[in-house]
Amino acid sequence: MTTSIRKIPAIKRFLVGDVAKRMVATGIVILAFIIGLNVLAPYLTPNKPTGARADGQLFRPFQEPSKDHIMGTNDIGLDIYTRVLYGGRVPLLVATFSTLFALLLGVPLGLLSGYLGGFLDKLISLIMDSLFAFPGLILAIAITAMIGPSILNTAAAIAVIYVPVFFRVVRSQVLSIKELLYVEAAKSIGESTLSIVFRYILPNTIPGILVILSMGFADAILIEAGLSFIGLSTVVPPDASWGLDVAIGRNYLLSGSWWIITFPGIMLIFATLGFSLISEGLNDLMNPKLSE
Amino acid sequence: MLLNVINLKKYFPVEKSFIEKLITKTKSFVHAVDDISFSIRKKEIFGLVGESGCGKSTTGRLCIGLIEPTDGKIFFDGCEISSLAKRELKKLRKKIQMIFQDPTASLNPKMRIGEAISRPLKIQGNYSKQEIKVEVLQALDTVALTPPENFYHRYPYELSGGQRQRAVIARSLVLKPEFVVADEPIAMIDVSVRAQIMDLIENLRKGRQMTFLLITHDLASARYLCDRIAIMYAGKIVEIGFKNELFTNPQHPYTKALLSAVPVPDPKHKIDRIIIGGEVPSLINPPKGCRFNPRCPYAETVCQTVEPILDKVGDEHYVACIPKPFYKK
Amino acid sequence: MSSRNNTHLLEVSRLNVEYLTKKGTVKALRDVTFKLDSGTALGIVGESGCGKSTLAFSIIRCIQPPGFITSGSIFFDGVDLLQLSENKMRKMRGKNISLIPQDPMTSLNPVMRVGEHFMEMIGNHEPHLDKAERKKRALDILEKLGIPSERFKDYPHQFSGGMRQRVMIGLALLLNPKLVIADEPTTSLDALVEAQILELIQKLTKELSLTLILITHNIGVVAEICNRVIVMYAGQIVEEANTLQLFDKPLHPYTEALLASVPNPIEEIKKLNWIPGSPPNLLNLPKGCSFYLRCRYAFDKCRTTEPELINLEERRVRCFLYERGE
Amino acid sequence: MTLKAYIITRSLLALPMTIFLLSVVFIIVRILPGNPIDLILGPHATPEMKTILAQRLGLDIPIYLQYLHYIAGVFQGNLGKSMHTGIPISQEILQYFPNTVVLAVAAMFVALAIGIPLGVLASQRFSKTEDIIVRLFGATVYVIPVFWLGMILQLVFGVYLRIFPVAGIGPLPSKSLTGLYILDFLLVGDLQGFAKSISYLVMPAFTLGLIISGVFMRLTRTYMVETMRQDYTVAAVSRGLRKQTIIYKYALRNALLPLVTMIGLEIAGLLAGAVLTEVTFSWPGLGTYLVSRIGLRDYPAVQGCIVFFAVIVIVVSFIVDLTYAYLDPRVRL
Repeated sequence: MTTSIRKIPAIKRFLVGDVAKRMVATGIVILAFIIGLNVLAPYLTPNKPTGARADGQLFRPFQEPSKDHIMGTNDIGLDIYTRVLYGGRVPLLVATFSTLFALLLGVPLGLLSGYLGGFLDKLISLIMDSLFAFPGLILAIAITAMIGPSILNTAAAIAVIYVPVFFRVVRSQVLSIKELLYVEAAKSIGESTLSIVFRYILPNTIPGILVILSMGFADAILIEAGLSFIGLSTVVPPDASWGLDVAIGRNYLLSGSWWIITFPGIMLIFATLGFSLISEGLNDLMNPKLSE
Repeated sequence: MLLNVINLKKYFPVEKSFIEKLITKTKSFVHAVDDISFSIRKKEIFGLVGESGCGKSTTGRLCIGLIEPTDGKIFFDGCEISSLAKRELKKLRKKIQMIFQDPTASLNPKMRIGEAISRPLKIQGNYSKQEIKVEVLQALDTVALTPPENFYHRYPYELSGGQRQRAVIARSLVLKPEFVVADEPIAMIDVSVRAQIMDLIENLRKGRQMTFLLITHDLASARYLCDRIAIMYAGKIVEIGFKNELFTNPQHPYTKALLSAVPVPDPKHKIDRIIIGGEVPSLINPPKGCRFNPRCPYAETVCQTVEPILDKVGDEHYVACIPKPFYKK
Repeated sequence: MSSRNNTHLLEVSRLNVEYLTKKGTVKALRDVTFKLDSGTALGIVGESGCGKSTLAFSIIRCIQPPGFITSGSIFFDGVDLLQLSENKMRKMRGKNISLIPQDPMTSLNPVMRVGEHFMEMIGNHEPHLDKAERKKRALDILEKLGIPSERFKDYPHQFSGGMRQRVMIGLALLLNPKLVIADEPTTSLDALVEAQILELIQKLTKELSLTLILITHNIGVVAEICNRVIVMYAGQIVEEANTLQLFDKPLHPYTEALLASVPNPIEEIKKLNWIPGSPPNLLNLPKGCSFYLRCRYAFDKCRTTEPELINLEERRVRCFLYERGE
Repeated sequence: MTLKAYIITRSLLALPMTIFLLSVVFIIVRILPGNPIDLILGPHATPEMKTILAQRLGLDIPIYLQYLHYIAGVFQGNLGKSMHTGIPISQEILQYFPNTVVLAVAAMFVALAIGIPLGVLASQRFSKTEDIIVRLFGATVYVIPVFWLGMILQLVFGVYLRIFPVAGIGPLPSKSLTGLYILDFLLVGDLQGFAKSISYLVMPAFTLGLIISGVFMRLTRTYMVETMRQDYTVAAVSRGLRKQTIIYKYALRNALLPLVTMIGLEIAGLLAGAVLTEVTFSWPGLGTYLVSRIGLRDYPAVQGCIVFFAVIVIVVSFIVDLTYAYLDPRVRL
């Protein structure tokens, strides 16, 4: 016999509905771990990422993971574990700069365009939509190929991709918030345009901005790695960067040196996963329709 | 007369895509408010009643200068609202305020109640921090959000619907205005606390000598609260009168139908209902002549061509209907 | 399969529904018990959040997670709906019990033609009928509702609100169900259209001798259409009576206060009452009577003990004021 | 708005979009710091060499004239000549592009085949274990660098298990009829060649498709959760319709409308991913072409390639918008 009566178990009552929060928390833990590794790298390994052991000698290249080198050594005899620890600095820096650039440009434009409307809005939107439609990586490739890769240059190239993302999200939120009654109420008590934008609209777009911000971090790390992969690396060997190390490893793939690409790749995934979990969780938290 | 509205019109342009603009030269408009006139006395609660989309909320927004009229004039205490410069309009806000339908939506979710209520004072300037706090607490007290200190630091989501609406009213009171436009102040509130909001409005009128324009679709509460009522249909006022006259001796077929459509909370009362077919017409191309003529059971041919104007039929009782079937009887 | 013989069309007993939310468990329905005879038009009134819509959806077993029916039984025509398999229950919906939803504007599939909704419904429940017969039945009901047959091929967005609600009523009545539940059927409509629809519902109820459950917050609508009323407060039935009795002499302090707080459009009212405070938080119900804090008759016992529904002649009330011997 | 008006509006919008994107490419190539002449010739070039190269590249005339020549050229389908091979760039692109189309279409197929069913599954098991697993899977595939996944697959299935070829596109058909080699195999009737070329296609298409599928999974889930809660779906449940009818005819059909738009936007992601995938698998497509020309400092070719991508994106998004308009009766009218 079937029944549609459900006893709700106590454990379910206890656990209900915090999937989103747990996603954000997991993301933060992963990130803290990754950033911790990068900051504490000098204390976690006796070796240097670019050169050598304490005595200045290189290791034997192409060593499989072993007790001495838990992640093996690479083509020129550097310890991969050490490089993995240090290799996040460049992508994280590039990601930070690029999302900051994009945020500083995209958010004000979105606010302006969305709130003022009219021809200006149409024009900016057209430009931003065109940029948005363009494959981001290819745009970044074009820009870095022309201006040459460096931390700031690469960050700027990636920022160009993300400006329209911030713009679109902020603008669409402004458009919907602008129609809300509390904005009209603010007008009715005589609030100035500036005050409406900054007191009533901007604070309510912040959750949306945070979602894009963390997604932007994840994407920036991936794009930086992608640029490294096709030879537009931000740093040159022997400096360490996860993307670059994966790119180098590609040359030794057929000989089966799996460890050269595997470990930096996993670190890349972990770092981006941290950001994307935060973004996904925040998105749920702000969208009550999707959470129970 | 505190407020005089004369031949007020508001047409909203219909948003068109770029290509439609190319194809058709003619611009089309939503005739939201189409040539209405009325006046409100000091200390009066004036009701503007109609179905959704009849233009009553637009009228309310026009009356506080939130949007500009397409044509016509609004005089408040002798000065014309629509001709005011921004700075003068800001001064006028001290005297005119508005309450909106949805209390939840009319409070910024990221702003504490105290801050929200203090904004009108801060915008006007000339108040010290101390004064502002005193005024805000006093306003909270007036709307019975007591003890006021408890509510000062709360966020809107921590309040119930009725409490939020009282906070909104407090915000509109803090400058001690003379005139308040209340746009469906009880529509989104639980039945059991509606009367509380209505009593609050009534007490403000008595105690503070305030004047209200009450916009509502609910005839029963309009009858409870208002002194005079104007009935709107499709952008036009079809009938104005004192509430008892209007409810006991309605003249316009629309008023009559509207009154008979209200469900009466009394099972012994048997309604002789006038069932009107069809639905409210599009205001982009409103019907020629009387706007109600396609649905009106008493329509004559003349109604299809001649636009009726408000005609005096009794003591301050005006109706815009050509055949006047009930009056003649 | 449990079944028993009785004369009631619907017999709900001790129905409990809970919603699991992040903040805790919301007790949406608490021990809801009532019987409904064939041919009755029952009104269920209460303010928003009192559980009246939850009750409607529980009867057709359409409570979506995070809501759960945690205990109780719903006997319909002698069969406990809560013990049916999902497939058997599905066949009951629309055929034996149907629902008229609240907002007709959003209740039709926007990418399907209006006629398709009817054809699909018949095809689903009476697959033996061929296409011509299906169409005939659909057009029959459209005619009854005053919808021109040429509109069969239109999409929902081409219909006005009133027309859409007619369509929803048509879908609900298409298969001659024994019980129709109307969940605030006119709340989202304008006054004159509301009058049309109420008239239509009244007419059809009589013509087809339907059993109707009408869920509404509008006391006037109940007074007009229903012959029996249940008043709900905070997930419980607080009073049940014949309509005339209830309006004549409300027993529960909440009913009394509620009726006194509603303005009557046909008479001049000097003073309305209002109930202080607001309904209790269903996450954290107070001990004792849930109306205690707002009640003007409350005494000590109300604070500590929860009152049961007391059977009086022909009516029931959940209040200590009516306990026998006190 | 009628569909016709919509089409016209949309096509008129495509023009400024194209011009804007072309301008962006121009700015990147000609105006940003980093002079191609210096980049090509290196630090030790003499002024004479620079002048000659500037003439060859058409960089010796005023910048606005360069811009006009460039725009006019693009609209005539003239993207200049490769510095490396001397062949017109448009000709080179058309030689590589069909291979990218094959990869992109196959990857899109994989992405939809994985993403939509899993998204529907997650929405039906909302907040339950299956849902959480699908979401984590979606979040993870989204963040895997596509080239890294490709290399891992190459290692496992190519180097160790030897199930699929490690890289390359495989043999080409004897005759080129449509340009799309995979169709040509079928047209020629060479089934063996067809099977062989499929075995080369599997890994790159799966790699790219899996990465893209995360987005579809997530969107399908989101839209389905929304449409499952819409009044029309609840009303359909209350009418006792079959579960399959409700899921597919009510929820999914309505969820597909916004999904079509997102598919259009994902074309950009697909092309970007295709560049990296092609490089990883040495797939002779446009991405490989672009990357190799960057390495060779063949700037006219790089510019032409990017212009071509821009045009493709605009054309595809145009088609997708029309599909949306066609599918939604509210737009169709």
